This record gives sequence, C-alpha cells and structure tokens, in this order.
Amino acid sequence: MNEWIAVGVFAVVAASIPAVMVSASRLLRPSVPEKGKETVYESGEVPTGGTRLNFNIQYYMVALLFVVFDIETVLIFPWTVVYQDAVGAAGLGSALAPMLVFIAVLVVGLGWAWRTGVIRWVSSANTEFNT
Amino acid sequence: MADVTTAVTAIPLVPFAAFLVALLVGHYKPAALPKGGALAGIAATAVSLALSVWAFLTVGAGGATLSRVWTWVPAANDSFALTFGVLVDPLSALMVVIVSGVSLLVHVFSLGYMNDEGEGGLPRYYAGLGLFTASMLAFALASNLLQAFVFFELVGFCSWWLIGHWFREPGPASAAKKAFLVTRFGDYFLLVGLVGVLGTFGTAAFAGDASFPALAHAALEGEASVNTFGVDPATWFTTLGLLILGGVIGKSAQFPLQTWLPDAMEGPTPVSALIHAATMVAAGVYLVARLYGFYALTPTVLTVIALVGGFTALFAATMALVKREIKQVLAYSTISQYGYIMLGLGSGGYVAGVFHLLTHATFKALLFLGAGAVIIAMHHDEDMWKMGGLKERMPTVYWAFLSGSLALAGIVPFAGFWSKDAVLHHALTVGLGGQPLVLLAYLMGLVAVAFTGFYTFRMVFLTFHGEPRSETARDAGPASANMRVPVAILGVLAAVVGLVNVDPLKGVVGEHLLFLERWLNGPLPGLAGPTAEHYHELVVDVAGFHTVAVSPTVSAVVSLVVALAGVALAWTWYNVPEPSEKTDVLGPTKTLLYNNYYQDEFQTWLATGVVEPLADAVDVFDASVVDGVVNGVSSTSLVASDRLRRVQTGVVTTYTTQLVLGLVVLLLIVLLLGGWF
Amino acid sequence: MVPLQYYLLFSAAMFCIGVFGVLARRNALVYLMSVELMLNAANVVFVASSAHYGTISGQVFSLFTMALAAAEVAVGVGIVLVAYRNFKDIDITNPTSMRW
Amino acid sequence: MALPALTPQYVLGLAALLVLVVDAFTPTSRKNGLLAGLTALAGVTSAGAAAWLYAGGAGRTTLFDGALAVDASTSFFTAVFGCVAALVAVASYDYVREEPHQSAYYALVLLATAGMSVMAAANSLVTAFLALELVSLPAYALVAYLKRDAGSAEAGLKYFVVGALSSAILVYGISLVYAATGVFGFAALADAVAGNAHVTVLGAGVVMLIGGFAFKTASVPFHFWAPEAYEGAPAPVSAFLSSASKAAGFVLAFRVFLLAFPLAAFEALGIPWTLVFAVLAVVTMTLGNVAAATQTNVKRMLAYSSIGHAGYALIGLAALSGPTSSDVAVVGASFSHLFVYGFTNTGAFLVVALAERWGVGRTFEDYAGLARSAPVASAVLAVLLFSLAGLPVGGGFWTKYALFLGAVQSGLWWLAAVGVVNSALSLFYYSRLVKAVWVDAPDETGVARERPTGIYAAVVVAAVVTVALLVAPDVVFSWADAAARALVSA
Repeated sequence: MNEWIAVGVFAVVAASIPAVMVSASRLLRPSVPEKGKETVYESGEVPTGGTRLNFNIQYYMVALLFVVFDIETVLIFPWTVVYQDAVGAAGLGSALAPMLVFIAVLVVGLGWAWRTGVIRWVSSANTEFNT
Repeated sequence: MADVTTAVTAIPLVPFAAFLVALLVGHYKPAALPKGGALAGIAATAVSLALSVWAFLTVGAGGATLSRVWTWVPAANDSFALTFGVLVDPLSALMVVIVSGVSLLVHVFSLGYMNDEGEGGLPRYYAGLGLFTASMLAFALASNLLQAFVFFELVGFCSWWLIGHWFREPGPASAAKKAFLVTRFGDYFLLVGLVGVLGTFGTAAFAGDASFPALAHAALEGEASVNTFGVDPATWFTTLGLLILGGVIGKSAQFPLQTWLPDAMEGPTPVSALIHAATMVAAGVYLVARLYGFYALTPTVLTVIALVGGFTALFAATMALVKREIKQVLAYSTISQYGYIMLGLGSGGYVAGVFHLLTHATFKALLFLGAGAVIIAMHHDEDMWKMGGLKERMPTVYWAFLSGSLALAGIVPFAGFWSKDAVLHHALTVGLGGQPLVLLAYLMGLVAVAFTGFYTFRMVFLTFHGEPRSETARDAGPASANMRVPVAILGVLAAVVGLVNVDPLKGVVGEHLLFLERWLNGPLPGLAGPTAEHYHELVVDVAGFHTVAVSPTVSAVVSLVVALAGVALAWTWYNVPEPSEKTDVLGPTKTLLYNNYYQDEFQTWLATGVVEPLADAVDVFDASVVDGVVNGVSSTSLVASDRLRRVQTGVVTTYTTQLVLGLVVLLLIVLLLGGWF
Repeated sequence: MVPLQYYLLFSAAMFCIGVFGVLARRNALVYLMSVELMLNAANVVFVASSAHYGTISGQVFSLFTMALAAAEVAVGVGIVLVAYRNFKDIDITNPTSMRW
Repeated sequence: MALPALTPQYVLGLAALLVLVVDAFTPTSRKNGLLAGLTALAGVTSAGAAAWLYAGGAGRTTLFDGALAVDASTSFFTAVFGCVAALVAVASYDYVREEPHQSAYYALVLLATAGMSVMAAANSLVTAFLALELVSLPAYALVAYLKRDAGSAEAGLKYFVVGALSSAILVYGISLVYAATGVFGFAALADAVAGNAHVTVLGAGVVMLIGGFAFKTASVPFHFWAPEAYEGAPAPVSAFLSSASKAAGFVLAFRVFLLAFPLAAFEALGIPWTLVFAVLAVVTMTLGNVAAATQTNVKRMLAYSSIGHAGYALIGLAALSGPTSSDVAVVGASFSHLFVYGFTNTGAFLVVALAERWGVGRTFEDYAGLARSAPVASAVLAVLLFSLAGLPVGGGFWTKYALFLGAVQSGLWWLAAVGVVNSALSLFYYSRLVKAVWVDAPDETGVARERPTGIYAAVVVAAVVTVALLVAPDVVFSWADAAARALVSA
C-alpha cells in the first residue's frame, strides 16, 4: 500500500497548487469590472453574434454517422489484433467470414442511407445558421 | 367399412350440417333453399338413421366402442381433463336409432304440416329441427356427463326455439319462455351435480374402468378412495344422484316441474311429437338410464325416482281425464308415461324402463303426428268437442291413431302393453320384496293404468267416432300423403314394436325371444359396466332391491283388466253418436282437474307470494350491505385509480426519480434478505 | 495490485454521479452524457473484473457497451431532434401533454 | 428436413437487410405493399420455421460456444414474435400508407423482431444484453416514427429517456454479476452463484437485472414509459411493443432466472428472488388495473391494462416453488398467457389503429355507437376485450385460470386473490369500452366507414386465434408446457 501513498500525496499537491494560486490572486488583485472583460474570446477578432448559436442540423447527421462508424472500429480493432493467430488456429474462413458479414451489414446500412439521401448535404438559406 | 368412431361422430354432425344449411342459406339466399330446408333436413336425418342402424348392427356384432374424439381441456396441474367423445353401446345405439328415426318422420310430416299450410319462417323452423336432432343425437352418444350436460342444454335451447316458432303470438312466446325457465331450474341442479361429480371423482366418464360409476362402486366397496368432502360416501353419492335427478325431473317433466310441458303444446305439432317422443323429454329419462350404474348404487335415489315416477304417472293421468283439447290430453299422457319409465328405472327395472322409452317413443310420435293431421283437417281447432266422426273422413289416420291409442292404453298385443306391464311387474316384485315405497309407487301406477285407458279412448271416441259436432269437422278432408305415410309407418310399428320383449310370456316363449333384454345384456367386449346384467347385480347387491317372484302373466292380466275397465267406461260414455260431458260426476274435483290442481297458480303464488317477498328482503340486504360493500370497493378503487394515475405526472424526470427510488427499495429488500445489514 | 473492491466503489461513485445527472439535469444532451457516465461505470467494473479473474470476456463486453452507447446516442439524438422540432426545446421535462 | 436451429432468426435478420436493399435500389418509388408483404412473409416464415423446429423435436442446441441455446421455449416465443410481427406488418400496410420512410419502418420492425427471437435464444448475459438492445433501439425509433406528430415525439422521448436509464442500470447489473462471478454464460453462472462469496454484489447485480427486465416487460417500477409510449406511438407499434416486446422481456427473464440463477442456490444465499417477483407481480397488476379503471383515453386504458397483464405473467416467476412438475405447470401457464395475450392484445390495439384511421377520436365517448357503423370490428373488439378480462370467450380464460391455480398450488393464495380481484376490476373498464361501442348512441348516425383490408384482416385473425384457443387450447398449451419443461429441467 505504501507506494500508493506517494501517488495520493502527489494528487493532493497537484490539485492544491492551482487552487492556491487562484485564491491568492483573488485576494491580491484589484477588482475593476469592465465590459470588455466579459466578451467572448475569439482569437483576437471582434466577436460577432451571441455565444449560443444553433448549428445546422445536418452537422448532427454527419456527426452521428461518424460516431457510429468510429465505434465500429472499436469492434474491428481487436479482430485485427488476433487475426494472424486466428487464421492459424481456425483457418482463413472462420477468421475472416464473421468480419465480412459484419462489414456487409454495415455496407447495406450505409448504402441505404446514401441512396435515400440521408447524407446528402442540402443547402438552404434558412437552415444555414439560424441564430 | 368406415371406422366406427368416425361414422358415429358423423351421426350428429350430419343434422348439424343441415342446420347450418338451413340457417345460412335461409338467411342469405332463401330462394335457393328447396322447401325451406326440409329436403336438407330429411336427407340429413335419413343419413343419420342409416348410420345409426349401421352402428346398431355393429354393436350387435360386438362392436361397442368408447372413444375420445376431442380433448377440450387437457389435464393440467394434477386436475381433470375435459373431453368429448362417443360411447356406442346397446343403449346409445338404440337411442340414436329412435331419435333419428322419429326425427326423419317428423321432418317428412312437417312437409305436410308446415310447408303445405304455407307457414312462414320455414328455414328457421328446419334449422331448429336440425339442431334439435343433432344435439339430441350428440347427447345420446355422449361419453361423459359434461358433454351430456352441454347437449342437454342445447336440447333445452332448441325446444325454446321451436316451441316459440310462432313467436309473434303471445301464447307460444310465453310457453317457450316457460319451458326454458322451468327446465333450466332443474338443470341448475344438474350443473351443481356435474361439478360435484367432477370434484369427487375427477372424471365424468360414463363407461370404462375409470368411469365415475365404476369409481363410485369401488369407493363403496372400499377399494378406492374418492374425494367426498368429508361426507360418508353413500350419503354423498345420494346427494350427487339427487342433484343430477333435478335436471332429469325438469327435462322429463316429472312432478313438480311438469308444468311447462302442457304449455309447450303451443308449438307446431311435429315439434311436439319430436319433443315428446324422442328428444327433449326423453333426454331426462335417458340420462337416468345412462347413469344407471351410478343410480343403482344409491337405493334412496332409486326409491325417489320410483315414487316420483309413480306419483307423476297417476297425477298427470287424472289431469288428462277432463281436457278438451286433443293435444292437452296427449301432453298429460306424455307426463304420465314418462312417470312409468321413471317408475321402471327407479324400481331397478332398467330393461323395463328402456323398453317403455322405446315403445313410448313410437306410439307417442304416432299420436302426435296423428293429432297433427287432425288439427290440420280441423284448421287448427283443437277442441275435441267440436270434432267427431273423423273416422270416415281420414281413415288412414284413424287406424294408425287407434293403433297408437291401444298401445298407449296398454291393450294386448300393442306396444304399450308389453312395456308398461314390464314396468309394473318389476315394480310389483321389488315392492313386495321389502320396498313399501316402491309398492306404493306401483299402486299409483296401477290406478293410472285405468285412467290412461279412459282418457285415451275418450280422446279417440270424441275425435273420430260419433257424428261431427262442427262445420269444420263435417268438411274435414283426408290428410295429405306426406302426413299419412309417417303416421302409417308408426301405426304399424306401434302395433308390433312391443314384441321385441314379450316379458309376460317369458314362461311361454322362452328367454331367447326377449330380444331387448338380450340386447341390453349384450356382450360388451372391452367396456366394463354398462350392461343390464351388471346393473341388475348392482341393484340387488348394492342397493339391496330384492325381488319376490310374481308370475309376469298374473301381473299382466291385472293391468290389462284395469286398462280395459278404463276403456270400457270411455266406451259407454263417449262411443255414442251424441256424447255429452260427463265431468259433472267428478263434482268439485272437476274444477280442480280443469285447473291442473292449481299448480300454475300455486307456482305463481310461490313465485309472487313467497319468493318475491324473500327476494325483496334479500334485495334490501343486497342493496344495503352487499352493494354497500361492492360499491365501497369499487368507489374506493375508482378514487384510488384517480389518485394513483396522478403518479404518472407527465414529467419524465419524476418518472426517472420514482424509477430509481423503486430500484433502491428493491435493493434494500434484497440486501436486507441477503443479510447485508 | 489494487483490490477489486476499490474499483467497485469507484464505479459505484461514477454510477451515482450518473444517476444524479439523470435525475437533476433537464437538458436532453446532458441527460445523454449522464447515461454515458453510468455505462462507463459499468465498463470500469467489466475491465477491472476481467483483470481480476484473468479472463478477457469482461473487456469484450466493455467494447460492446461502447458500441451500444454510440448507437444509443445516435438514436437518442435523433429522437431529441424530433422532440425539438415539435416542442422547440430540448428540455426533457417540457413535453407533458400525455399524463395521468 | 433439418433446418439450422437459428433459421427464424436468420430469416428475420436477412429480411430486414432485404428491405433496406430493396429500398436502396428504388429509393423514389412507393412500395408500401411490397415491403409490408415482405415483413409479414418474414414473420410468418420465421414462425413456421420455429414450429417446424419444435415439431422436429431437436431438444436443446447450443451454438457459438454456448452464447446461444435453442430449445422449445425459443421456438415457442419465436412463433409468437413472428405472428405478432406479421399481424403488425399487415395492419401497418394501411396505417403508414401515407407516411414517408416506410422502408425504415418495416426494417426496424424486422430488426426488433429479430432481436426478440435472439432474446428467446440467449444463453449468456452478453447475447442477452445485445439482443435486448437490438429490440430497444428500433423500438425507440418506431415510437417516434410520426415525426410531425407531437404525441409520437413526446412518446419517443419519454420512452428513450426511461429506456436509456434502464439499460444503463441493466448493464451495471450485469457488470456487478460479472464482478461477483467472473462469467457470463448461463450454465457457468448457475455453477458460480452456488455458494458465491460476494452475496452483496451479486444481489445488487441481480436486482438491477430485474430492473432491466422490468423495463422491457413494463413492470412496476420501470413501467412509467409504457402509458405514454403506447398512447403516443402509432397504434401498430403500440400493439407490437405491448405484446411482442413484453413477451420478449419475459422469455429473457425466464431464461436468466431459470437457467442462470437457480432458485435453490439463491435461497441458500438468503435471496429468494421469487419474493421480489411476487411483490412486483402484486404491485404491477394492481397499479395497472387500478390506473386503467378511470382512464378516458382508450389507447391509454389499453396501455395500463397491458401493465396489469405483465403483473399476471410475473406470477410465473413468483410462484416457482421447486418441484419440477408444479414449476413446469406455472411457467407453462405464464408462457401460454403471453401467447394468448400476444394475439389478443395486438388485436385490441389494432382495432384502435382502425379507429384512428377512421378518425373517430381517442376517448371512450368518441367510440360510442361504433358498432352501428362497424359491427365486425366492434364484435372483434368485444371478444378481444372480454378475453383479456379472462371471460371464457377466448383463450385468456384458460391461461388466467392456470396462472391463478399455479399460484394457489405454490401456496401463494394471496397472490391469486389479488389477481382475481384485479381481473374483476379489469372487467369493469373493459366493459366500459364494450358498452360505449355497443350500447351508447353515436353522435352521428349513418356514417359509412371504409374497410382498410390490412387492418381488418389482422384484427379478424387475432380474434379468430383468440377464440380458437378457447376451443382447442391443447395445441398451444402443450407446446408451452414443453417450452417450460425445457427451461425448468434444463
């Protein structure tokens, strides 16, 4: 257990340094509230519009497709790791076929989404950036 | 040849098909239905008759069968199964022949009675006949009490249907209702008995080693145990027997539930023939015969059956003495004759009872069809005092009717003589053998014989002899062919059918000529139980009905003499050109008889004077206490409902909160049980 | 080697934070995040137990959980969008037309 | 012919893909009839294949290293799912005719059905979980299918919110069970739980599993989604979820608790989970029926009654007592109840679908006098409702009787008593609807109603099967018994 004490101490120290610094500066600094300090920081540009703006809904669709396919790689990745051993142990067919089926199912889904226009970017003025 | 079970199952199904045809085609395309469905019905009953005869012959060749056709509810959780099946043994084979035969003749007769008279609602009528026949056949072939009950009820329903055929008139409508309600009153007891049987034995099967009569016998012998709910088996079986008897008394119109039957004369006459001869009323006594293996175990119930039978025979006969309408006389004679059958069965005379059932079916069908022909000739005027002299105008009907009347009165050698004598002889031997109550029943039956002879021939003489006493009677023409033919066939049968069991001549002709007895004794390979011989052993050994040897011939002569005395009196009073009412000799009794002992009034009083106040009292209790509780419960649950559904606030976060709280409660329960705390 | 109990307590804490988020937050997207947290609490247990028992099945299950979480978010965001279209808000306590 | 044991599952999955492929090739044409027919055909085929497999009597087949196991209970419930999916597809033909994205609708129905049939074959918590989610995710989308309908959107949102929470609880429960045992397979779990040292973790995990199944079966306290989801969803989807999805939840619960968590082992650990189910059964049936009693919206009344029916089916888990024969009887009764309920309840919701299509409104008053203008549908409705109440007009009579009898025989007479009282109460609110339809006078007379072929056919089939199960229950009940036996004595 002993070695973990060091980690614990380290964590406490690490957490306390910023806390101490922030509270120290709060005690020391003069308080001058001013409107410029509350504006959004946009890399030095003058900010336009509010901070809360709605993105086009189609970003969500793309993002969703991305997330779904991204996660599929989570399942494909372990398979690639053991693929060589699996071919050796169970033969090419048994190692490859399940993943082909898996990919085929995904392809059907993607193909359907594509053909039915789910991922077609529709540009229309009023859905662009309605703030 | 087809498999027995299939063929036998078809016996009730064919008339059922005719029923469907009449019903559906009659509803959707009446024009396509020849003769309003009559032809379909005739064809169906003819097929049934052929199949029945074939089944009869098969049984004769040793082919009695018991088979399960359909399992309705399989046995689950160690309880009983509810099944439907067919039991083909000598009794049921005989019964299906009777039923399909009578039904065929009734269908043919109806061509003349209904079609030729231009009656309306023919598809409805023939559909009713078809279903009536089908249910009675299925009832006769039933392999267990549940199935029997189902078709028993269906028979009751069909008689409601047919009695109320002319439902637009108040008479038939109320008669139909009365028939339905009175028999239903009896059936209620049967239902309770059925539940009792199932609860006691776990089976309601009629035949076989695992049947309930066999189990009851074994239980009485101490060889098997059944659930008698803590009551002594003999007492319990008596209770069950009496409960089942309730249904029999209602259906077979025995005292005190006979009042529906005379009213049922409001229905078309062929229907009356069917009801009286082969279906509705016969169903009751048939059930007793079917359950004979059970009844034979309970002397008390047997005695009750005998007493009820004897009393009803006498009681109904007295009422028949004074009736003016031909069908009323026949109605009371039916009640009386079924009394005899009950007397026979109750005194242990299984063969005698079944024998009388057979002969009665023949001659009563005949008498009703004959009366129907007369009524048509009289243009639906049933008053016998307006008839007279019809002998010359409708000779075929007359001779056939005479044959039937002789049979009814019990004059040798006509059918009724043999069977009625068999019943009386059996009751006498048992009565003398130490059963005084049965002896009493016998005496009542014997007196009724004289009355029977009298009222039967009063009817014959008033209807057919003497001079016509009205215009209609003078102008009456012969009956049409499709009425004459069935009547003639039955007329011949009524004369000869008694010869199948010439009991009084036993000593003379030898046992081998007692066809019916041999038939019912008949060998039943593979079917333990339902033979007459077995029943006889049970009656003697278990019920303790011992007999004293009395010469059958002596008994026969006694009853014949009594019957002839009745006939003779009728002859002297009514076989004159100008008969007059002689009822005055009865004095005040006359009014009593005219009013059927005021039974209807009594029962009405019973209903309005006793039951109604009682019901009112119960109603007060019901309205205040029971309804109070029920309404309390229901309003509580409705209030609770109104509160409880507010839990569903519509705000989804309250759902998640309650869900998590519920989970926490469950976790606490389990962790408490698991001993975490 | 850290005992399994510690991981269990850690994951229980995660799970409870997730439950708190589920119960307290009304924004549909934050709700989804809280559910993710609950799922990941389960993943911690899977991985830790997998290591504890020396079997790999728990780790595989955690992969499935992740895939499921993604699918759930995909469907969930779709439904939230539908709700937004109808109610002009993604506050999950907003739609209350059906109740009692 | 020896079919592969997973034929029904393959059929359903491939049919779902086929629907998408067909739509991908012809995205612009309307092909509602084709897709509905394809879905119904797949449902019927899988049900037929299941019956064929059962008739083949192959016993128990384990596949994929014990991840799936096909036995009589699998085929029994797969038949239920296939039939319900077919009925729903046929009815949907009329219901979604005017809606966009029909291919998605039918594909989701098929995927959910496939998920259900895999649930019925699950033999490991991994496959159980995946299959359950394969049902849940399409179901969320189906409930929210009418995108422009506020009710549908609200229903979908609430269903999803409660569902996401429930599945998180389920996963956490699985993780706790795994932490206590280190295995996922049912058979291995049965060995591992016997005398397990980590009772607390295991117990908490099991309770959370119960929670996950309670969500799927709409049992208290995880039922909150049900009234809204059923009320707001398209009526065929309500029918699908309230009968097939519920049955799927039950078959999974039965498989897990009979195969993986043997009662005897848990009693030894001091956690008789039958008690938990008994409590849930009482609370569920009482809440469902009591809340249904004063509803004014027909669909919502059916939704609450469906919660009540989950309570009846829970008796099958609550009344287990140990002896094989009585356990088989009570589990078989529960299975038969779900079978009958599958048809009866689907039919009842589809009658509502019919009414929605006619636009008669949603409340009891709106249904007044429906029998004048639609006698067939009204007669069907009366038969279905009375069968749901347990009157002897449909198979529901036998199954309720068998369930209550089973409870009494296990000594849980109080459970049976509560069930009987609840049935009486249910008769009250079912009769209200029948009275409204048949007795009350309609607002307007002489309305001519169109006869949408699909929905009509589906409701009539549902009613005919319901009545047939009263007359000839043996066929189905013997199968249910075999299914129960496969699990109880496995």
